[in-house]
Amino acid sequence: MSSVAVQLNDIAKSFGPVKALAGLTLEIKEGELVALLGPSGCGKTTALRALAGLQDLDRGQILVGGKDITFQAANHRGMGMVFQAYSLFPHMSAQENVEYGLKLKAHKVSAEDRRKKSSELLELVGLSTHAGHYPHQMSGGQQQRVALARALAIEPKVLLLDEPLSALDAKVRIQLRDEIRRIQLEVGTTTLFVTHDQEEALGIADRVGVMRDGVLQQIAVPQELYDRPTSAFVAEFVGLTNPIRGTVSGSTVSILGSQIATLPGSVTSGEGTALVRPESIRVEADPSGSAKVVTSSFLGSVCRSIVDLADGTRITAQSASSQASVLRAGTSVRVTLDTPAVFVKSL
Amino acid sequence: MSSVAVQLNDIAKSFGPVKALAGLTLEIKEGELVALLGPSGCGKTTALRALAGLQDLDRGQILVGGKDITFQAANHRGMGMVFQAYSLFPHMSAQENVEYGLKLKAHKVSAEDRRKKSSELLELVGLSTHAGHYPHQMSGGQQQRVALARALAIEPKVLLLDEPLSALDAKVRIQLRDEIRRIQLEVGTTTLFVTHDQEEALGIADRVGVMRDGVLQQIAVPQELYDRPTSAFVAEFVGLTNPIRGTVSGSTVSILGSQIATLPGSVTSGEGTALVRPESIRVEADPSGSAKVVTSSFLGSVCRSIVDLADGTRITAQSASSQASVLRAGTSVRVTLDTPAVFVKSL
Amino acid sequence: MKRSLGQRIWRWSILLVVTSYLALPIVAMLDFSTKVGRSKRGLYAWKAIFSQPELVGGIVTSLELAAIVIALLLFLVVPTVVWVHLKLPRLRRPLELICLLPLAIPGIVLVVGVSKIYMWLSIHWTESPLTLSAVYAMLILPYTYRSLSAALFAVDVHTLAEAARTLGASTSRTLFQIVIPTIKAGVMSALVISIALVLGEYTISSLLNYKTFQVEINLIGQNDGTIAVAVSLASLIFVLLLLLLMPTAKRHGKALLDVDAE
Amino acid sequence: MKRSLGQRIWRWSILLVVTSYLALPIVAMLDFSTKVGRSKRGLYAWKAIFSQPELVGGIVTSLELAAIVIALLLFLVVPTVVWVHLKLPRLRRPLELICLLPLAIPGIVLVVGVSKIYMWLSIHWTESPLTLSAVYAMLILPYTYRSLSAALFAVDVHTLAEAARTLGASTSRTLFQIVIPTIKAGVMSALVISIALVLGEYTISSLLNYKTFQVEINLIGQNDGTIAVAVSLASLIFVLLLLLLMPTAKRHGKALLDVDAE
Repeated sequence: MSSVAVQLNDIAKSFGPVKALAGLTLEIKEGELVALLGPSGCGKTTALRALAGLQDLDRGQILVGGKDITFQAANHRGMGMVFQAYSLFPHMSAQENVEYGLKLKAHKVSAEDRRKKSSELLELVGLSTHAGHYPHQMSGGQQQRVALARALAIEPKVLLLDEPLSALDAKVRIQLRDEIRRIQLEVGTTTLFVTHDQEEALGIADRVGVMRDGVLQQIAVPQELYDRPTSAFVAEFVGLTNPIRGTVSGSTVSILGSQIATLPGSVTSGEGTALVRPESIRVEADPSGSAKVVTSSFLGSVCRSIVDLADGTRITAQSASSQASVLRAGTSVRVTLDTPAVFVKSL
Repeated sequence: MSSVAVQLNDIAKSFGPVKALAGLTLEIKEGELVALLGPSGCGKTTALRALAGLQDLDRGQILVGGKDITFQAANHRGMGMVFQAYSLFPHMSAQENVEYGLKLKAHKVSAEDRRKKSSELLELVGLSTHAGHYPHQMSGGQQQRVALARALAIEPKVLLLDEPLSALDAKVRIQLRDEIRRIQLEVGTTTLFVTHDQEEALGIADRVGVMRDGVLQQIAVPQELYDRPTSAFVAEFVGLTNPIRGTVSGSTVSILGSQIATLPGSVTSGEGTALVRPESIRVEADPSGSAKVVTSSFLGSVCRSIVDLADGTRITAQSASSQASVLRAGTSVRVTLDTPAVFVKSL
Repeated sequence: MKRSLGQRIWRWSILLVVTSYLALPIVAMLDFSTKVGRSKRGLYAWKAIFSQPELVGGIVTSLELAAIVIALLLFLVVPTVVWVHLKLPRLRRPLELICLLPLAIPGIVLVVGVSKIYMWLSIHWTESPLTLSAVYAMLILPYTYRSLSAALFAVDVHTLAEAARTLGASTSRTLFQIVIPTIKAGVMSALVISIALVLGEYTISSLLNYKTFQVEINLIGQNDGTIAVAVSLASLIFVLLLLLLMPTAKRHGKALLDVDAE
Repeated sequence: MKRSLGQRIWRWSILLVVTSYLALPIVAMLDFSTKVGRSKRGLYAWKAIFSQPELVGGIVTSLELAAIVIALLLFLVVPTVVWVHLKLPRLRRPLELICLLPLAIPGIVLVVGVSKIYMWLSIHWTESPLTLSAVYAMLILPYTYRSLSAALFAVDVHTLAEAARTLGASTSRTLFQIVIPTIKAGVMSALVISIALVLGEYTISSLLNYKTFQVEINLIGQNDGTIAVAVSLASLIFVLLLLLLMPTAKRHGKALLDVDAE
């Protein structure tokens, strides 16, 4: 389980003046699901396409299972890929889509075995009753399930998922995310998942790599990435943050009357901007409090409040949804911090 | 603030055999933001389009400010509408788009006043530096901001928002949602917001109406809708729920060893399925506990765990993100409930 | 809102005028072809169609031409357009311009330009329909290019081709098993338009001395106008039926976004 | 992955063959029009163009025709197509078929069908280019309809029209201020193709005895083929320049979805 399945060694690619990949190095372990997370243009999709063989490189090396495949054609790589949307062959039924890759195998798979395999896979993705449906008869979520089954049918060395959920509705997105993870764990395929949605990346991956300008900023398990970012970019891109001014001395920062440890990479002295998570801010109704609630929105399982501090700083705090009725607009509140450590960037 | 601005009286519309609206009655108060929430085909968009004058009705009456406008043409209604996407005029700059409605006003607005007004509005939506940009030069989020400014420029009687965020990225979606609410409160325009995303509806609206099959199921302030649904449909559509079997007697249900009050509309006796929110389930590591964690995902500010109960029921629980490291797969846990009341539907 | 009756009448009458304007020639032809003498009516012209041996020869020649043009379309034009669309997007515009050229070249000029080659060919090689079909293959480009191009833009062919590649498909498999079936509607339109064009073309075949369907009709028309018009109308109806076979353009792409189409 | 050199050569040579096949008539025309006698070359034919008074008359007639056809296109065809697209989607298919009809009707048949009306018109009314332009307006439909229809499908015209309505725009303002500017590219294509067609049409104008540009060229060609070819080439170049003015189809619709186009 822990041998290296995929190695990207210093891969680079420019499109004209734009460096999509500027020397990316990444290892994915056997059976691991790694998510690449980043804003538009950070190079995450280019990296995935290079691994699929759909994008040539200017420099660097790609190894899968220890074998150099840098110059192998896409149709010989045996990668299963799921695209953002609309990638099912419109003139084939769900079953025919799933079987297509098997038909192309060098050593022929018999029609019976193909049928058996495609039925198994359609059942795995929960669509065994839709085998005869054509893409236009299926919802977006169902189409992506079939696309997943089709990619898995060829028993791929690596499963590549290119923003497979971004064209779907919120509810379907969450449901399918959990399902992809369940299937990936069940099948055990090494997987690279590319997304711009941080909740998606955190919720699905064993490790999440944050990319920016063609290089990896930080790669870590979700909780570490969220709790211990090594740069302001990662702290701000993964999750919400409140920029709050404070004074750093040594390895602690003084903000909102508390002394909080600073994370490695932070400013080490003088003034700085601490990046504090909304759920690290505790807001309690207190008639003598110097801060005031501007507005609170009830979001179901949590409540998010916008609060003006005494010095005019506007912050967002997140609390249990039961607080929504207490933290009404205009309420005087006391604001304290509840976090072991924060990242502090320069002003 | 509390006079009725919009009244939909028993409006109905069928498309062939499909009843899009089956007698919808709704009141919106002056300055209020009401969200209509529901799955595809529930009629929410038809209702909004009927109010805009873009959809004729089979029956019913529409009153705005006490005046019957049921048969008024769309271009005389003075409604500001923001569409799902791609509604900016591609051959006009942002500023020209915003000014277009003013140019059409019956009593002419001078070119100077138009320019002043459009500049104000572009500043309000945070795009004062983009006045000269054309739609194809702007991101999706920026385009929707301009569309909002354009709709507000005509000082509409009612602002109509038709899934304005559904084509946007997750981060932009949340940001623009908060901004729309801020602007709506600042301008004070009566607003109808249509969406299929429950978090969006809860986060933005004064009141949320849940629609199904062309009629209103329940309309209430967000917290009441979430905490005290009056039907299983509302409970399941708004937020996540775990179906857990229990025995009802009188107005309490016995589930997971607790006696919990049942909400009005619930089953009143015998066996039933209680719909329990993930955050109402408390999961604590306990070596003697009879339940087992299947998997936990860290989602940033919260942690979601899938837990198998002793009787094999699989439930989803939500806890503070700090629990993610404790609730690993395979951990024995004790599961208790922490909620004042639940909805119980028949088996 | 319910449209007022006046508005409805106004709108439908515009449509009626446009339609009848277009239907006029057909009605006139039907009228002309069923006239016998000054004031009597009869179907003798329609019956006479089948007693013209040259006409049958002309029909066979035209159908041969159509078959060759179809083959050229399927195995030369379609792969070229697809390949430029997918692999050489920068050449899309030049190709579009090139394909529109035949529209701007009147038949006579085309004939002047190619007649020497044709003379050379007819002396040294053969005068088979193959040579005329080469000119026709050029003539159909303005119409077929648009159909194919529209079909290629309507679906995300690029993603489909990449999906096929990752599943192990070679370039030719991707083209013939995935891309062409996907743009079937566009290919069918192109085919139907090409057939209509080949069956309806007169100027060039006449100038190059080919005895095609239309040339024969014209010859008959010089002797008996009524039969010629009857044959023309028959061919027109045949082409109309062909056009009815043509698939309509569908919008695959948008389905996923129509969250609340209701 | 980098393409091998062999593959590249193969691909470019196909393109070269297709292009040269299409360029052949033009080269042949250039060759022919610069020949003087058996083996000498010169530009006398090109200079002679301007000493033909009938030719100037033909050019004027053809340009008048083009102007009228453009007006008909803008104020009759475009509004009809837009209105059917937006308000009567069920009539899209019938309209498409109707618009393709002229393609299937060879010129001669069209002339037989309408010649009686024309005779009546020329006796009772006038023989101005207006009457011929009515036939041309019909002829351009197969080409213009596709351009307009493709442009209407490329953007979400429906939403744009509704946005304009809610902002207070009347139907005509919506059409002329919003819809037509939005499909400008399609309208421009339709215009250019129409002009090319009107300037290049020979059969019908010749049969109906109109002295258009192509008819005059043909007359000159009967006396001096070299001048005729020179004029044809000149007109071809003019039309080519027109085609270069034609905007390319862009895909507005997809931009918002391209989250990570990179």
